[in-house]
Formats: sequence, C-alpha cells, structure tokens
Amino acid sequence: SPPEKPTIIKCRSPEKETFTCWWKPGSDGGYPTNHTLLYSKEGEEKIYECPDYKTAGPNSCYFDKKHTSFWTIYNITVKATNEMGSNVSDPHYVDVTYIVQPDPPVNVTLELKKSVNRKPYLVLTWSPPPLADVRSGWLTLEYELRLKPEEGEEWETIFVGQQTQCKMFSLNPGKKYIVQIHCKPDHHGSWSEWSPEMYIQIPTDFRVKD
Amino acid sequence: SPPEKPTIIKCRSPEKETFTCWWKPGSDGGYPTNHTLLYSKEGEEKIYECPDYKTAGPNSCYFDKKHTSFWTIYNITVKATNEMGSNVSDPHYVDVTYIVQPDPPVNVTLELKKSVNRKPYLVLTWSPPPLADVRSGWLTLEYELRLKPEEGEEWETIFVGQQTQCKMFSLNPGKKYIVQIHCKPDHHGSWSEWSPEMYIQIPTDFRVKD
Amino acid sequence: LPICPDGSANCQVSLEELFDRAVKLSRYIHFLSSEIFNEFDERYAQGRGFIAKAVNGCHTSSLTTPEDKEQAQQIHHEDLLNLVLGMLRSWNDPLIHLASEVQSIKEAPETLLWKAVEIEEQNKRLLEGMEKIVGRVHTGEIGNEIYSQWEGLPSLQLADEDSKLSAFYNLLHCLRRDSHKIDNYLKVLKCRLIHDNNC
Repeated sequence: SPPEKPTIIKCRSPEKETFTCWWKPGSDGGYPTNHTLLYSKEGEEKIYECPDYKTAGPNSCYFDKKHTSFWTIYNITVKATNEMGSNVSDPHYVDVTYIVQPDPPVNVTLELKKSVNRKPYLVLTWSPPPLADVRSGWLTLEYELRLKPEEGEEWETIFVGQQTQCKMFSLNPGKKYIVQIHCKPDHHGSWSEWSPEMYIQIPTDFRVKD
Repeated sequence: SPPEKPTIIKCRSPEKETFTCWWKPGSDGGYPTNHTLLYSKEGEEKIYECPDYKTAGPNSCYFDKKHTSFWTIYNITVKATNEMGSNVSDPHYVDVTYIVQPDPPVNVTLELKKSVNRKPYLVLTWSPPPLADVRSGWLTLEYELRLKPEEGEEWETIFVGQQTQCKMFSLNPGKKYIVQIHCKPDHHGSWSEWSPEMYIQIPTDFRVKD
Repeated sequence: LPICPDGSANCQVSLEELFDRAVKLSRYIHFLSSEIFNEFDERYAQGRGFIAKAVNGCHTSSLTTPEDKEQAQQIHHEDLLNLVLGMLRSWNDPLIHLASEVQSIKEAPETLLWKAVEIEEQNKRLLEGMEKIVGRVHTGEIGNEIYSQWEGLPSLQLADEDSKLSAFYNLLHCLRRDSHKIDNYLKVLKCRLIHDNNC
C-alpha cells in the first residue's frame, strides 16, 4: 500500500540564525519509501524543497542562514512516496523567532564565600552557551537556576533575569545541594535543557548568624 | 597682557533635545575679559555665535531645540578678549548624539511580596526622568540598579535593560539594604547620577525554605 | 502560542512582530557598528586627527534625514520608512567592500573582520525585513528611488597608508552614525505606528 503519512515532530533554532525540522515516518506500506520536505513562505505561491537533508541526521531538514528568514512564516509539509503512491503530512507552520531553544549555559561555577561581616554565602556564575554568546547583542538570554538538597524532593527555582551570576544566602548548613541552570531567549522561544548537575557541600558552620 | 586661552570643559544634553557647553576661562591678563562662543556645523562654512549665554549660568552656552541637531558634528571654540587682545580655545568637536546624560530615574518604590508558593521577594519599580521623552521612541533609556547591606562595603550592580521594574529574590534575611538606580541612553551617552538612597528592611523570615 | 491556529488563511507575522524584530536587529547592527568603529579608532586613529576630515560628510548625506525630535515626529511615516529603506540600500555596496577590504589593513585583528562580515549579513537581513514592513504599511507603490551611490572603494585601496586609514575611519564613522539613525527612526516609527506614541 502507499506509505502512511509522516508527522513533523519538531523544529528548533539554537541561535536564531539557522533552524532544523525533524519528522517521524509512518509505516512504509511494505515498499521502500523516501521522504521529501517541501515548504512555502507566507504570501508566496512558490514551493521550495529542503536545502539539506544531511547535516542534522536522518529524517531531518537543516535550513542554513541563507535559507532562514525570520520575517516570514514557513508552511512545511513532508511527503512520503513509494511505488504504490504517496502521502503528505499535515502542514506545520514555523516562525523562526518562536522556535529558538538555546543550548544550556556553560562554565557553571559554585563558590562558598564569606561576606565582610563573616556571613557565608554561595556565589554561582555561568556563561551563555557559546553559539549565543558570539552574538551577544542579537540573542538576549534570561536564566533560571534550580537547586535542592541531594536527598530532597522539591526543586527550588529562582529566575535571575539576564544576570550571569547569583548570590545565595539562605542555605541549610551541612546539606549537600544539587544545582542546575537553564536559559531562554528574553521574548519568545523555549527553555534550554538544564545544565549538567553540579554539587556543593554546605559546611556545618554555614549558619546565618544574627 | 591678552587673556589666556579658555578651555571647553564639558558639553551635555539631558534629554537628547537641547545641550549646554561649559568652559573654564584662563587668566584675564589683568584686564576685564569677555568670552564669545563660536561654532560651525559639519558641511557648512557659516560661523554662528552662542544663542544663549544666560540660561545655564556663567561661562556656559545653552543650545535650545531650534539650535540643536543630531548626527552632525559641531566645531566649537571659545574666544577670550580684553583690550590687549584675544585668545581662542582649542576646537571642541561635538556630536550631540554622544553627549546625552539623563537625569536620574524618579518615583522609586520598594515592596516586599510573597510569590504563589509563599516565596518572599522584593519588587522595585521606578519611572524615567521627567525631561526624557521615552514615549515617542526618540530616546530609549536603560537602567541599572545597585544595592548593598547598610553596613556592607561592596555594591552589587544589576543591569535590567529597558524595564522599569525588577524582582529580587536572593536577599539576606534580617538585613537592611540600600538601593539606588541610574539610567543611560540605550547606545551612547553616559550614566545619570544615582537616584537618592532608599532603604528596605528584609524580615528575618525571608528564608528560602526546604 | 500556536502559530496560525486557523490554518494558513491569514497566517502571517504581525506588523508589531515585524517591528519588534526590526528594532532588535537595528539595535544589534548599531551595537556592532559602534564596536567596529571603536576598535578601529583605538587601534589605528589615535592622535591622527581623522575626525577633522570626517566632517566632509557621508555618502548618504544627500538623503535629507530628520536631525531632531520635531523633524522625526513631523515627517510622514511612509516617507520615514522609505528613508530607512533608502539608507539600508545605500549601505549594501559599501558593506560588501568593507568586509573584503578590511583584510588589507595591516595587522587587522580577526574581530574587525568578523564584525564587518556580520554587519554586512545583518544589514541585508534588516533590508529584507524593511521591504516586508514597507510592503505592509505602504498604500502606494514602493518607490525605489531613494538610494545614494557610494564611490569610496578606490580610497579604501590607496597605497598611502595614512590616506587609506583615513578613508576607513570615515566609512566606519558614517556607518556608526547611519546605523544609529536607522535604529532611532525605527523606534520612533514603532512607537508611532504600533503603540500610538505611547511606548
């Protein structure tokens, strides 16, 4: 039989310059099936084909800078074809600004410090993901960190805006904390994955003296 | 003897619509000396005289809206003259676009709030300086706030971009903080003075619970 | 927020979103233009009095652009949009040559070259966006007439190092100035057309 219609799973841009779409093939109806990604741009009749099926791996289409415009909405479909016929996915509409999902922050450091009046606190610093950092004025990122005691259940999340450092005062002495950070473009787009888990042991004399 | 040549100290625009220059006279050579500010504008041969020596006080020249143009270089000199002769300052090249120093932000408010999951935080709000017309988009301001515990040494400064409010989570319970804000045009010009110091007492139960 | 919830009927980027992106891009281009000017100034222009020669104006001086708030507010938005479009077009050619000629500067740092290439690319991108915005806003036919020819290539290739550096200084000075104008005018247009002068 003709192949089942494929489904476009996701489109993502890591730095608002390029983007990639992935699809999931349906059943191949028992015959060798190939897939063609076709797209049109808002207000245009012209149909284009995927410029690069290779770079982002199987069942994907990579749009490089030249093919990425963020002034327009893309109407994307994927057609599965075998010798018995073909089937087309539902259309997937993409506005590049809304699909920006940066990579996680890097160079996360944790440091226990003592303030002037001997009061200890934790200082966290991090850097933007390399891809975004290069265009610092172009992609403005916001950060959120989460931490919890190692055996604790509930994460405590703290939104820190565009800062790349944060001071934590009220932590429990003697506890071992897990800390992670993620980031997101300041307007549209989605949160990155969390950075790898980092651990910090709060010493027992980390009491907030009155 | 003829007067010493004066020095143009500073030119400043408070709201990107008018500007003022100040000069420092040299010695008057023992004779009553008067000063004349002369200027020419890029691409023009014509020499103009200061339109208003009064408004901004002694040894100053005030350029009202009619006499202020942007993205054009003013070549400004000040001539000191007494009965023995005259002397002219070095030329001072000014593009008003780059000398904007706004007044400090106003209406600064601090408020302690509790988030949905009972987490306490501090909300700061402020308004642009009255002279600055940010509504029309002609002038865009960015803000930076600084705070430190009353007896602390080190200020912590936080850049908040074009927002006029900010939420602060990581504050030290039981501490009394000093907070100030200043502002700057989004690209060129210099930071305003800091707003007057404001104080906020953080309650002791301002703890991040497990 | 689903994109085009009701299918492709009137599925397009809104004018407000187009302006948001244009302002963000023009801000970034001006940020880069200031950076490349400052970097060149610090490295090649200290004490050489290039500023005095820079007052001979820019290749876009023939475009009469608003020079203060009143002029910027009185000009009709279609004329101001056309001016921005004209300025962007007028910079297409010089930016192509800037990106290639920067490499001929003695010991030009990598960052100078990267910024020149990035500005050229983003300028083209902003031009694409402005053509889209003008297409949406314009009632009449989009006039192609606003354009200012740049004839500065020979001066960037002069054998005399001082004259060549002075030409680069002038071009980067003009780029910083014009990209700031474009950024400012787009903010004024956005506040006027989208936020009814209540930004």
